[in-house]
Amino acid sequence: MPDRKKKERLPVNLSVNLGGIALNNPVTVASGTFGYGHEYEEFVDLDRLGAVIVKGTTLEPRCGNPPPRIVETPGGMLNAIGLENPGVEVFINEHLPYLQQKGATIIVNIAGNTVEDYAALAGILDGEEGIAGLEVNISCPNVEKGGLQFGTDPEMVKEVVAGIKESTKLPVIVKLSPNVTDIVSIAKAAVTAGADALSLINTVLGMAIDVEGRRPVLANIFGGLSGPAIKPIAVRMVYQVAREVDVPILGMGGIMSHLDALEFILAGATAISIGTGNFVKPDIAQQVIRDLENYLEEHGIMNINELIGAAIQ
Amino acid sequence: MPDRKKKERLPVNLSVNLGGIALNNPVTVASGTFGYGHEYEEFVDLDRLGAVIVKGTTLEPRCGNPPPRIVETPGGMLNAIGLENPGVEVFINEHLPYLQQKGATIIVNIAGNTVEDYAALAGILDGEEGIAGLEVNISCPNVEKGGLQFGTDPEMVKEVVAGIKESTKLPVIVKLSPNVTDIVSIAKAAVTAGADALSLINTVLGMAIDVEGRRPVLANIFGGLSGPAIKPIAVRMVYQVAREVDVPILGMGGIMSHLDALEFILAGATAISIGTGNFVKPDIAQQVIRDLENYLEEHGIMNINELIGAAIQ
Amino acid sequence: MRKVEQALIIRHREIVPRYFELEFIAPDIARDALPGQFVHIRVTKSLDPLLRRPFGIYNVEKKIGSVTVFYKVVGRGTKILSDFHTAETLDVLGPLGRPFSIPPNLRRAVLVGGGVGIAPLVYLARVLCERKVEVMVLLGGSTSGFLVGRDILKRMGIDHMVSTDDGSEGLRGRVTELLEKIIDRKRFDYIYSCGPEPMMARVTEIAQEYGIDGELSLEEHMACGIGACLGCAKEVVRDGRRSFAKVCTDGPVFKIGEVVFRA
Amino acid sequence: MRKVEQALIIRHREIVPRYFELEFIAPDIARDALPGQFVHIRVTKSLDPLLRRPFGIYNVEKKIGSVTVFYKVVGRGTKILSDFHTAETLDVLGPLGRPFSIPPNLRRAVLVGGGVGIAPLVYLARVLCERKVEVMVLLGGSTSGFLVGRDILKRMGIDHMVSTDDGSEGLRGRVTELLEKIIDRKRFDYIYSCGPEPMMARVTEIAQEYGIDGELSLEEHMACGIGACLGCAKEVVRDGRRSFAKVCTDGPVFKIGEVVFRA
Ligand SMILES: Cc1cc2nc3c(=O)[nH]c(=O)nc-3n(C[C@H](O)[C@H](O)[C@H](O)COP(=O)(O)OP(=O)(O)OC[C@H]3O[C@@H](n4cnc5c(N)ncnc54)[C@H](O)[C@@H]3O)c2cc1C
Ligand SMILES: Cc1cc2nc3c(=O)[nH]c(=O)nc-3n(C[C@H](O)[C@H](O)[C@H](O)COP(=O)(O)OP(=O)(O)OC[C@H]3O[C@@H](n4cnc5c(N)ncnc54)[C@H](O)[C@@H]3O)c2cc1C
Ligand SMILES: Cc1cc2nc3c(=O)[nH]c(=O)nc-3n(C[C@H](O)[C@H](O)[C@H](O)COP(=O)(O)O)c2cc1C
Ligand SMILES: Cc1cc2nc3c(=O)[nH]c(=O)nc-3n(C[C@H](O)[C@H](O)[C@H](O)COP(=O)(O)O)c2cc1C
Ligand code: FES
Ligand code: FES
Repeated sequence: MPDRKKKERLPVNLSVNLGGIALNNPVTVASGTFGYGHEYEEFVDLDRLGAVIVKGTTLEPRCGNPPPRIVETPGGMLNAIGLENPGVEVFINEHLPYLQQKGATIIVNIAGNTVEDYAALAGILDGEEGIAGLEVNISCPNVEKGGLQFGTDPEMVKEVVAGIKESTKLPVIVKLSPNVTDIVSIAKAAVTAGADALSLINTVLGMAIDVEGRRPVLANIFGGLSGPAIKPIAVRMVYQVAREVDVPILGMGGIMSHLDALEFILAGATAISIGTGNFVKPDIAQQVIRDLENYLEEHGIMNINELIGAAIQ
Repeated sequence: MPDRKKKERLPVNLSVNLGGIALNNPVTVASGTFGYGHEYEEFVDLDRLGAVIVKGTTLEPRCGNPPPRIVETPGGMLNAIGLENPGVEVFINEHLPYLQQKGATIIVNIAGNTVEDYAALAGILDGEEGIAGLEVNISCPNVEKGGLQFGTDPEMVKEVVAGIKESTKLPVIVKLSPNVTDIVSIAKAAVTAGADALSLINTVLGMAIDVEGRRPVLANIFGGLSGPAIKPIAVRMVYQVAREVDVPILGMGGIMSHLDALEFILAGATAISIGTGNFVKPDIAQQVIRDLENYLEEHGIMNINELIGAAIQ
Repeated sequence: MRKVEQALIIRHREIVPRYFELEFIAPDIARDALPGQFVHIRVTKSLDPLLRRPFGIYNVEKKIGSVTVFYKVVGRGTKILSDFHTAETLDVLGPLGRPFSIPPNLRRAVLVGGGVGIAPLVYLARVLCERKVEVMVLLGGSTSGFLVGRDILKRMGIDHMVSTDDGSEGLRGRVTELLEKIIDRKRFDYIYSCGPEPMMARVTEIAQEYGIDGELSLEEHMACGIGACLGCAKEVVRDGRRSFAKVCTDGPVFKIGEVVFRA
Repeated sequence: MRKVEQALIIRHREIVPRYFELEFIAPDIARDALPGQFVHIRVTKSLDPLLRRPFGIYNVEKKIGSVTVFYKVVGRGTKILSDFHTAETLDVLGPLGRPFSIPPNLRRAVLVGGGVGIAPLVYLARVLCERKVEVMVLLGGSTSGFLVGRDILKRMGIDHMVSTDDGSEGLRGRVTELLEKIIDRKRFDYIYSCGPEPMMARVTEIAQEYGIDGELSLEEHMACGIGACLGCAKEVVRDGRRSFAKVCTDGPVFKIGEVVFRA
């Protein structure tokens, strides 16, 4: 159709490199909020996403915490899922093939109770095709054993990360807990031990009370706070860490729009994850990619890498 | 008027004791959000409040941080006021008399750069009439010197509190920072050093980026997050600390209604403070008192003390 | 196929105080919706309240592509929803969840509902009738005015009986007592139920006593509604083993006997 | 006295795209409001957006107890505000802030406004006229349609001149050029100004060059609006010393020369 002139647009470059993982664009979906991808197939083209980060995976199946597991809070929500998952074997056999077939860039989020668990998981996944990298959850506040400890003590962080690095050649992204006094020292410990990238933030420990019932709402008492409410905390931590470490950062916490994504990128994130936002708008990830692209075009920015950390003073 | 029968209501008892400070009711207004009281005189009867906690006061006047000092965030706001205040002398001469004359229960919030500053402030205020107690801000994240350090290190907390206790006979409430890995250890340190009560939480460290300007919104880069967004974090910390220490707790963080206040009380707070809520509804404190009273009546609870910590499991 | 639609509201009425009937145009959802499924509605563009709210599908008019829900105002989200006007649009995700199954040889079904729980049974009753199944709907409510769905059942000519807590209409007492009263005579093949958990627990006992199969529709707080967050877990027994099922995708409809009720 | 009023909206019109005139009944605020003061409006009952939004007072009808504001949709809060309908109520706090002062012997005043900054000058012009002060209002806008307040000034018979960036009406150029053009001839006693900071910086220069006193109305992000949070600090020079003033209670009106403008 020669009379339908397409507006001349210079192509903008959205691709980024997250510690050795090449992403088409910086928009990924956060672990635990996107299932294994197929849950969103009507809403998002999985191969269009920067990456799909799958639900936290453990060596053995876990049945998770008793209900109630979630509760809405102002501008956010608390969850205490308790790492329910079918275990790494079922993941590899039943969920991985689907994601591979869809052409998704796959990052597997792993969690364990011991240093050995993590190393074993990394070793098992190292052999699998189609996995672009690992995201290591050392910060899940909902598991009683391990979890919290790893993420809050620099020495433990080093041990876990070193163990994983020895067991895999895959790029390793270490996901940090925000529930610490000094996020920078934890970040540095992870990098010293060989982390190829850092992911922050995981959920903030919180709780809600059922006033009429006079008891905690969640069966687990405590849960992890996510959503827009935590965005200022997350942006702050990305900024603090980006100033001090050299590895790329995967930023997340309350992203609901491309402007939120840009806040993280300007604060120093190389890529971002959308979590709770997927629950509110199941097609949000693809929308954010489109909006980012438009934003860059309108502002004459040819390459998104120009913006990474541009707000750091 | 004999034909206008008043509905027979049993009087409910709202009075509580906050570490030696007798409060008519558990509803106080948070430091830094209520000025010196006179700002709200059209909206609230100051003598009806549990207490008025005045703006953070230092030995010398402070001019505070350059603007912009505040920015709205989802369900909350960031502030970096930088402890602007006219100093303790001006406070005593110009602001204290007004509060005394209004019959307010007065708690003075103090902040310093050194252990000696705090002790000196406590000593100066010890001599003044009409002051019911001190709230010690060891957690202001907006002051470069001191501030953050005190609130995050148990040993420093002990030193500061011990110094204050030696200088005053007034009840001392120590206000804790939420920006720590282990709030309970900080709380215990304060109690060991003689704290009569604990106040939690102060604001959570956060930041926002001006996307178009590609720089932090706040001139100070970082600010303190307050408002409903942080309520789940605050309730969690009150609950964790209430389980482990014996002194009463002044709970705050995002309270916008009597139901929010009850969440804190059920989680273990003896009294609560309303902060950011005052900006949204200048008459909120008095409304919360009325609503609490009605709630207790409707639920047949004769004494609010029955509810303190009732949700702790 | 599940879709997000910007649905135009064409009817929104307060039937009795705090009970609303809401009809909107959502052609894709209407086309695929089956009885027992639900829609997940975003009630505001604001970030507070943040999450969608789930509501069972009360009726569908395939010809005009409309979906109707029937809801009770119980909190902030439903209050905000009730303030929407005709001609405004609503962000609706659906149809979601496992529908009621209709056994191939089903002849006589009884539908037992309490309060707003009746909502999904109304659409089920209609579909069953269209499939020539003999249907009896038992409705329980607090008082005469609050018998959800009775008018629409009357209009569709579907058999129903009622109970009220205050005896203002029908049997004075619980809807499960009504079920016990008639179950012997009627020889139902299948029981469907939706309502408060104690009611469904009692329906389960009765069904098991009489050896009748059936299905229940459950509620649990939800975030995603599409099986991704694992937030809506409910304990179920399958093959004799206890596990957590997702109410949003494994349910909301479960087989009688699968669901673990706590006293 | 400052009050929180639940104000009934009696008029709400989009004058030109994104520019709205909003009139509401708030008798207590209307009674006490002085030119230069502002109202602080809560645009939602939701917790997001959380804070009130400040708007200068554009007009007051004391007889009916109404207050009018004139605003431009620039972000989320003003967008939500623009969706309110006549007959709905709005939570309004006011009147707030230090008003414009009117020097006792004032004879000839010039009011220099740009964009929506003109809003508070309209009410000031009206009050000055009522006090028999000779008033000249200089209005600057991007283009002919966007000259805020011109219609109301015409209606009230208040002298005014305009400039537009595109020359579609009046002088082509900045409103400060208009001021420079006429200031020599007119012998004004006092200058009032409100608008973008670069404009007010230039007004300051001109005023100082001609040795004329005057006042400016500033903006800063606000939380409380009543002097309690210290969030709205602006650098000022008083008695030769720099310090922070509160825009909400020390301002929004400041003396020309007090305000520190940054290039
Ligand atoms: C599959 C399903 C179908 C439903 N169908 C209907 C229906 O047809 N009609 C109807 O009136 N109600 C129905 N409900 C219940 C309805 O979703 C809740 O009443 C509604 O979400 C309450 O929201 P709120 O903001 O007014 O209440 P709030 O109590 O303020 O809500 C706070 C949070 O609790 C959740 N919540 C509150 N009550 C329930 C509940 N009973 N079940 C699940 N989550 C809840 C809300 O979604 C929200 O996340 C259904 C629930 C589910 C799970
Ligand atoms: C004393 C005073 C009088 C004002 N009078 C008028 C008026 O008559 N007409 C008019 O159109 N506008 C006026 N403004 C500006 C108006 O308050 C802002 O345009 C409005 O708050 C923007 O809100 P938003 O949510 O749409 O924008 P957003 O950008 O989404 O707002 C985000 C935050 O920034 C704040 N903000 C944004 N712009 C400004 C600004 N220029 N000044 C202060 N805070 C801002 C908001 O209040 C909010 O806290 C006045 C401001 C002040 C301080
Ligand atoms: C329901 C839910 C489940 C989650 N599960 C995991 C998980 O298994 N592993 C993990 O590392 N993070 C998990 N997270 C944390 C998210 O990946 C993300 O770090 C966090 O929610 C902040 O992003 P958001 O505010 O965009 O949701 C979970 C979050 C939610 C809400
Ligand atoms: C603008 C502002 C100023 C504050 N100033 C102080 C202060 O001077 N001293 C202090 O201890 N806390 C200060 N705070 C913290 C509050 O007292 C309170 O701990 C915090 O805001 C959480 O409560 P909220 O969510 O109800 O606001 C300030 C908070 C705000 C928003
Ligand atoms: S609501 Fe998310 S899995 Fe069911
Ligand atoms: S806005 Fe709070 S002091 Fe000015």
